[in-house]
Amino acid sequence: MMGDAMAQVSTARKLEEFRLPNAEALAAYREAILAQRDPNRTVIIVCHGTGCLANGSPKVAAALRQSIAGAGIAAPVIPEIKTTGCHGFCSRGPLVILQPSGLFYQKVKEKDAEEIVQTTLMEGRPVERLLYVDPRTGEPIAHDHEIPFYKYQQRIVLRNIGKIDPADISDTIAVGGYQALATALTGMTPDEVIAAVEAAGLRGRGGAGFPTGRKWRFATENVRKHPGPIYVVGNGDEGDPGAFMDRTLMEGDPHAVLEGMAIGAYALGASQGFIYVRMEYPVAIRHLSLAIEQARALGLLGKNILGTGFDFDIQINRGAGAFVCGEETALIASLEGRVGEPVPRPPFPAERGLWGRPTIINNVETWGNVSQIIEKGSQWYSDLGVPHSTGTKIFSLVGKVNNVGLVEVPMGISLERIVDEIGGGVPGQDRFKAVQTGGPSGGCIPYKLKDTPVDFDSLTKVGAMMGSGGMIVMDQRDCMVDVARYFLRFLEEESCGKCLPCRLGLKAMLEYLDKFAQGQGSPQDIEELQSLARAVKAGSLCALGGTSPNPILTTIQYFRDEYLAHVVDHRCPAGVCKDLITYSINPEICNGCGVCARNCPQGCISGEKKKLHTIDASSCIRCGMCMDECPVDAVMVE
Amino acid sequence: MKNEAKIGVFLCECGGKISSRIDLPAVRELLQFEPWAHLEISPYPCTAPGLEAMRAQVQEKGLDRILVGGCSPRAMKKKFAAALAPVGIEAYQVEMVNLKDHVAAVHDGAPKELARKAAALLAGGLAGLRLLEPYQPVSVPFQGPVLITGGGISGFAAARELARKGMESLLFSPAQNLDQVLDQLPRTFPGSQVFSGELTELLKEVFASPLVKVLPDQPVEYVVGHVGDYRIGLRQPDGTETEVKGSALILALDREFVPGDYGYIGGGERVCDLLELEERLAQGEIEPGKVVFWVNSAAHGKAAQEFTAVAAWRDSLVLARNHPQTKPTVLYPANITLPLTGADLAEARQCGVGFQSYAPEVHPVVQSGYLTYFSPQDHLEHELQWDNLVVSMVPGEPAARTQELLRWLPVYSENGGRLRKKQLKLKPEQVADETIFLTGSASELRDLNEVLSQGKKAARGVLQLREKAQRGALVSPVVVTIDQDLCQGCGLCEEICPCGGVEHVKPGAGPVPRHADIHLCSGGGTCAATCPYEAVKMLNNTAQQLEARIKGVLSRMQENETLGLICGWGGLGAADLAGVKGLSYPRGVYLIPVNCLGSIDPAIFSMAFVNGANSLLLAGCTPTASCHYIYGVDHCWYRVNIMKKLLSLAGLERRRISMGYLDVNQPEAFVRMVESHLDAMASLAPIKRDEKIQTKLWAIHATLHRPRVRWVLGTSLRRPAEKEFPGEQVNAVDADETMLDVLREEFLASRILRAVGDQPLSPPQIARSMDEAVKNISPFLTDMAKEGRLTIKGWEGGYPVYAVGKA
Amino acid sequence: MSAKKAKKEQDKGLINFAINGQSVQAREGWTILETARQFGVHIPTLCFHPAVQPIGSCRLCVVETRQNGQSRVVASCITPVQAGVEVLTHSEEVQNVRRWVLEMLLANCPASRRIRELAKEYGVTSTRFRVEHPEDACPRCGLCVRVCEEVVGVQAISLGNRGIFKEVTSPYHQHSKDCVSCGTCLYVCPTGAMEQLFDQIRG
Amino acid sequence: MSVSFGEIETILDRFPPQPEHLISALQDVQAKLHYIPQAAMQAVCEHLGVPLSRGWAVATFFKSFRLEPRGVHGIRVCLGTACHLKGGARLVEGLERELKVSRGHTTKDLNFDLDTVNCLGACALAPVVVVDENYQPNASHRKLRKVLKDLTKA
Repeated sequence: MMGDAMAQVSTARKLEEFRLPNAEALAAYREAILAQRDPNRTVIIVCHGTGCLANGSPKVAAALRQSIAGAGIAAPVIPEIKTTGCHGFCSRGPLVILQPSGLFYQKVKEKDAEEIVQTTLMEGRPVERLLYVDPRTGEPIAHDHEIPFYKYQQRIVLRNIGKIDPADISDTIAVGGYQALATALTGMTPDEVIAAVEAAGLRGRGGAGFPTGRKWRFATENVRKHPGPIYVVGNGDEGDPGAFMDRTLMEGDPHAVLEGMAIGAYALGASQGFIYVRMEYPVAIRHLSLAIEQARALGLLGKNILGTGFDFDIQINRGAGAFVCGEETALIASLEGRVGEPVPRPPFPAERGLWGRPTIINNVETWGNVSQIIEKGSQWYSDLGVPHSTGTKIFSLVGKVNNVGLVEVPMGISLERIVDEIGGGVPGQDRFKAVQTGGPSGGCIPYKLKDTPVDFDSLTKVGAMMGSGGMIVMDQRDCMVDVARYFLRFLEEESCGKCLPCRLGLKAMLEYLDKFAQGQGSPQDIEELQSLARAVKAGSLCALGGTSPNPILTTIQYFRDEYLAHVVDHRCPAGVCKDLITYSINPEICNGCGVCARNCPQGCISGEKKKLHTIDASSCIRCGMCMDECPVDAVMVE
Repeated sequence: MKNEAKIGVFLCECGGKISSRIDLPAVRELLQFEPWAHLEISPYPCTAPGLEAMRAQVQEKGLDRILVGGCSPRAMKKKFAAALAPVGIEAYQVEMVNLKDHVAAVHDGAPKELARKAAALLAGGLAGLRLLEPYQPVSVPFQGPVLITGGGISGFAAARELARKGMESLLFSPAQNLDQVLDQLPRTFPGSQVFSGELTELLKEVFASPLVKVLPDQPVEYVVGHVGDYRIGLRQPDGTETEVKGSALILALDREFVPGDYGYIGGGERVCDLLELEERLAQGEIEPGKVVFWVNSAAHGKAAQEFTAVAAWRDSLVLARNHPQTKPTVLYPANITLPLTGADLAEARQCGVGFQSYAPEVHPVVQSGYLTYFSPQDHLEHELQWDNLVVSMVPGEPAARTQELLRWLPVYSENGGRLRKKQLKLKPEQVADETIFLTGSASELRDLNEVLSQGKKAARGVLQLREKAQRGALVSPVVVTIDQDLCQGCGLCEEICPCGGVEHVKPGAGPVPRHADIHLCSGGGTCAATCPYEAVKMLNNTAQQLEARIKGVLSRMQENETLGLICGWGGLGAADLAGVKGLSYPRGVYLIPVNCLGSIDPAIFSMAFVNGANSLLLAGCTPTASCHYIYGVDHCWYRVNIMKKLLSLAGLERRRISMGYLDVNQPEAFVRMVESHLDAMASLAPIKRDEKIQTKLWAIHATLHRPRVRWVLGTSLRRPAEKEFPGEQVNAVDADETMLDVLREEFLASRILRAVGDQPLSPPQIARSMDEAVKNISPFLTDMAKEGRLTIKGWEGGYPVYAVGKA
Repeated sequence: MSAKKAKKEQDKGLINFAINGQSVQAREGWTILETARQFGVHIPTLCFHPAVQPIGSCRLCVVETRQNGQSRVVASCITPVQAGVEVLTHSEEVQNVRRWVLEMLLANCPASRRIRELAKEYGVTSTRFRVEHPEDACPRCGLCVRVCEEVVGVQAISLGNRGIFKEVTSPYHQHSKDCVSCGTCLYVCPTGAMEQLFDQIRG
Repeated sequence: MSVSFGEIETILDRFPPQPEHLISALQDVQAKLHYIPQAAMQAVCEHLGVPLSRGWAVATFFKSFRLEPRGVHGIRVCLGTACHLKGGARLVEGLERELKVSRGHTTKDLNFDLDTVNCLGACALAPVVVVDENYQPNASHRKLRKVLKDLTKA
């Protein structure tokens, strides 16, 4: 699956032969690769993102290879099978796409391979039953670019993902990878690069949205004041539950991150970079390592890059399981091999970071934007999105939404369009109840604010935040008290425990929420909780604590009535909070199959075969097993 | 640092914590005639503003000593030292008096009253500081090979590491080649075949290395010298003695495993122990049939059982792989923890190795072919069928060879045979770098892996020493000097030193002047307090400084008040904590901390009484168990008792000096101690300072300076509790009678000398001045005349007239 | 004192700002807390001890700083002075943080007399939160750990685990081989909690 | 345990003796031994020149480190937001009952580790459970019970 050249490179001992001596050589190399490739040759792309992998895409790829071999197609037109990173449309995996036509098959199984080969490759007809069907119109849609999920997206950072084989640098080069680096190294001064990033208005994609260019400028000034080394860091410690943009990027197009970092390093005068990857992302680590190895081999990393005398290398550090290490000072601590506890800022890392030296930490998605800015220019970039929030942003659209997956949209697009047009709306319901953005310390935006433009400032205005780009859609069956509780429990688990407002505050706030979830407490308690939340916000040492009250504050702000329902009427409208609900079996639906009875850990479900079963509420522990297992959804909760 | 002291005094208000209780301006008044060059009251001398001011004063007034009246030096001294280093003040030039915890926080009373006490303590500090002498750490040369002795396997790991880093070593080993080492390994590390592969690599490298010389380990005659220059005397087979020189010592000592007593087990030759099994394995002669490993011999402790369990596990793996028909099973007691992972278990399962735990409450029983055990899982008795039963080995005692070697080193063997390095619990700045490295399973039963990495670690330690020496940074923190002219080479100091801080001399070298091993010395100071000839001197907390400090405080104390000498660990810790906790006690006790009570010369006690003390209170760590210098507090205990004896000889109450023990975590106990001592003193009238009493006190003081007294004292410092004593040492209580006689004689002698000191006197006159009966003293007079301590100036009325002699 | 002030005025490099309206002068590198104390302004602390580096973990020393319209709540023990800034040591915002922290401490360090006294000073006499460990007195401020590392230099103890499970222990909860039982941790412990832990830590 | 002197050495030799490599070194040791025995921890700390107390602090602070022996099979239940909304919590509770072990621990027979993880980034498959690196998309009690049975049989 790797180009011949690469096959040698990654195994080559004397790498010098493959090093690209200068920018021209890079261009020539690209030409060579493209020349090898026949544009009309059918390429069967099998998505190998985690979603599709888990759904067995490797088997599909293997099966396709077999059937093709079996079909005995004539030599020149043998379709190439390419395994790529995540296409984003995870809920429909495994995905198989035929290029150049763009024919799009979803939920492909091993056994479908034969038919795809016969029908599509031999007879040139699409396999109808594998096509995506628009849930609204009921019409099948043949090509990916026609599918609403993709149609309304604008893929800048994700542009290559799904097209290239991340394990093969020649693929990346073929689509123009490292051109921007060459441009920067040969045609721009470091200062011009920084100026370009500033002019593009790029803001950090990690959450806070600090202007990247300004940060870089600040760092270079500090280096001028105190000469010495400076470091660049790619923050791939994507900890937010329900967010997987960074993982997809690192898995699907690792070179985009490396190139961005190299450009940044050139602008900042850094010669050493680090990428801090969450250890829950083994594939990302594998692909990044491979990419670094291959880039080194081609002399796109390491000493004297492209013969310009610029040295830069990157080392991968695996996170060890601490959400707080997404916070830059904590990340630095763990890069230095210490406990990942944040330290107060100022001094900011750009002033005093790794080993006391200026350090630029940007989210990997931010780095992913850099090469595009250099390639297409600041103007082009700043035209995307809205003023103050330029460019695009990747969101992981998950939860109660039809098209779960990864979407990249221009900033400023409205919440509703993302959920309804791209996400295809909420299954079984006409509207979402709330959308939670910004990860655990973000906020819940209610339906009535559906027109909120999704950009840094607007989201902050409504009490939520951009965060790293998690976007969790919730419907009527989701309890806001429970959601707030979930996020706080998460944060309590992840709090480093250094400062008291965070360590004790989270525990204390949870005490309130637990009370509410049990139907206890009083409206007065809600006020107290808000006051406590303010104290935690103001008093905490780092951003984790400082933003931890957001889930509470926003849910109280927009769903106070739901809180009151818990504490005053002692009921959970969404039917989630264990102590306030009862399970029962709907006599109309129950077919007496007895699955529930067999699965009930309490053995408190009775009923004869083929007859109505009933739940003995007195000994029910509300574990929900029966509801999860009931084949006909006869178990009700209220 | 110039000779005439320029002391800066900084009094801390501690944001009111001190200034609200102590009238600091009044303190300034009270101290106005003391020898300070600058005195200042500051809200917080310890914060940035205060430190800045301090530095400014040092530079402006050229201060060369700093006295801070604030809180505890244990917490704060380092910060002051660090802040003052830029202006040339070193740590030893900074002294602190804890006004907060020893006065402000613990006493109620008018701020003016507390000011008086504060002033007294500060005056003491000033007096001590004045006698401060410049202190230059000595850097130690370091060359020559590393001496690796003891014959333990870790020695090879050490040798390899050293060789790799280009450092020579002499490795003394019973095994002279690779095979010998591997043959002997099972005795010390049963179940280690698994490693033999890479161990072979290691050994090959060592035997091949030109930098490692492997020598037969001959019996050790002596080990002398110090880091950078050790010399080991070896007795050769032909009786001759050779000496090898080296820069550092690595003791690689492993513990041999010996067959446990399994005579009581039936089964005859089909029962064997691990060692035999491994021999058979080596020969490959394994009888067919089920093999059961039984981890028994609980008597030798869990560590040993776990060790053998792992060994059994490894052997069973080897067995199962090479002889599948043996279907080995390991039967281990349920109360030990097997350090195995799921992966290990999976591996064992694959090889078909069985694991079974038995409840140790019921001892398994061996019958022919069957082993009955009680299962903790189902509480049933089960039977394991066996054709070959393998039982544990047990750790043996350290070899006689080892004991011989240890005589010369600060290493001792605990009961149970485990070797321990004399570990003094001291702060890093008080101890120099480790220079004698003890590795191997002899100190702690360890897995071969760990022992090997221990060896490597030891080698690293040595390499660090070398590297430090090259930088000239190999220096000793605390230094005692031995005056070569005064030293008679009696060796008392060597005997009583807790840290091997006095160099050994070769056997039969005779009474040659001793040298301090400045590197091992950690400043316990009991040697200085003991030396009969007062040849040993501590730098920078000399007896003179303490004396001056005590005088300084005493001069400002009142008659009903008592002087408290507390050790820098238990005593001071408890006293400080009393302040932190805001406990309160009467202010009649004036605390002067010393590093260890063992460092207080007995003559200091008498000096205190001569200079007006009416009582002394000593508080140290709880004896032996928690004394940071092991026996320091015990040594002090007997010196205190000598003082008691002398007091009673002088007709004074023994309880005027009392000793107590405290743990650092016992502030309440400290308060009770002070209260009860002060109560007792309240019932005593102050010593009436007339001619007679003063003379007697002087005599006591003189007595305690007598080499004879100090020698007897120095040989009987040990607590009755102890069993064995080094060298000349004897049990204090056994020596008690002799001690008392010696004291009586010397006390009387001192009084006589004092009497004839001013003008020659005849026996009756002497007797009268001492109001003793003539017959009691005349025998002494003649003896002393013989010894030459008295001379006969002439005759008067048939009586000789004595004067002080030359001797 | 006044002489010293005068001398300071002469020197250059003075930073002027205000604490509770009172104008104060400081030098580069002083913290707000140090300056406040120098000028006799009281700010409560728990995890601060002059012997070691401040880490700003207890947040009792928080103050409100106002500068060109922006208001921030910062820990005064770690925040360097800044010219022209207006520092409020007892504003409503600040008090709200302190009171809640103290109330939570009452629930989490119920065994500490000194915490109770401190809380009383700020009118916090009872807690609304669950008391899980009545014997616990440790606020996990890490002073003991810092003093063991920075002053004693042995690093016998550390803050193990994290978040709500954070604890001061020796490695593996075994007696520490490094501990020299000097008791300096006892001396700096602001709540007396170390008195309970001490024996299990030292060998 | 079965890992020998040399193997630990080779791991450590990868790292220059500087404290900054503590985490990486521990990760590699754990990759080899599945957990970090005290002896190995000591070796690492000594090699890198960090005090044991710091090694211990780091190993207990970061959740990926295990100080007790690991089981044969690892079960990781995702509790990311998406999985939470789709009943991930109920799955863990179910497994806890099933295996009679609380999350973050290993069963008595050293057969299974039960861990939870905050989002595997496989939200489309929610609720997701990973058994020995195999993803179980849209996991349910019944599916999991079957998986466990197969594993115990093997």
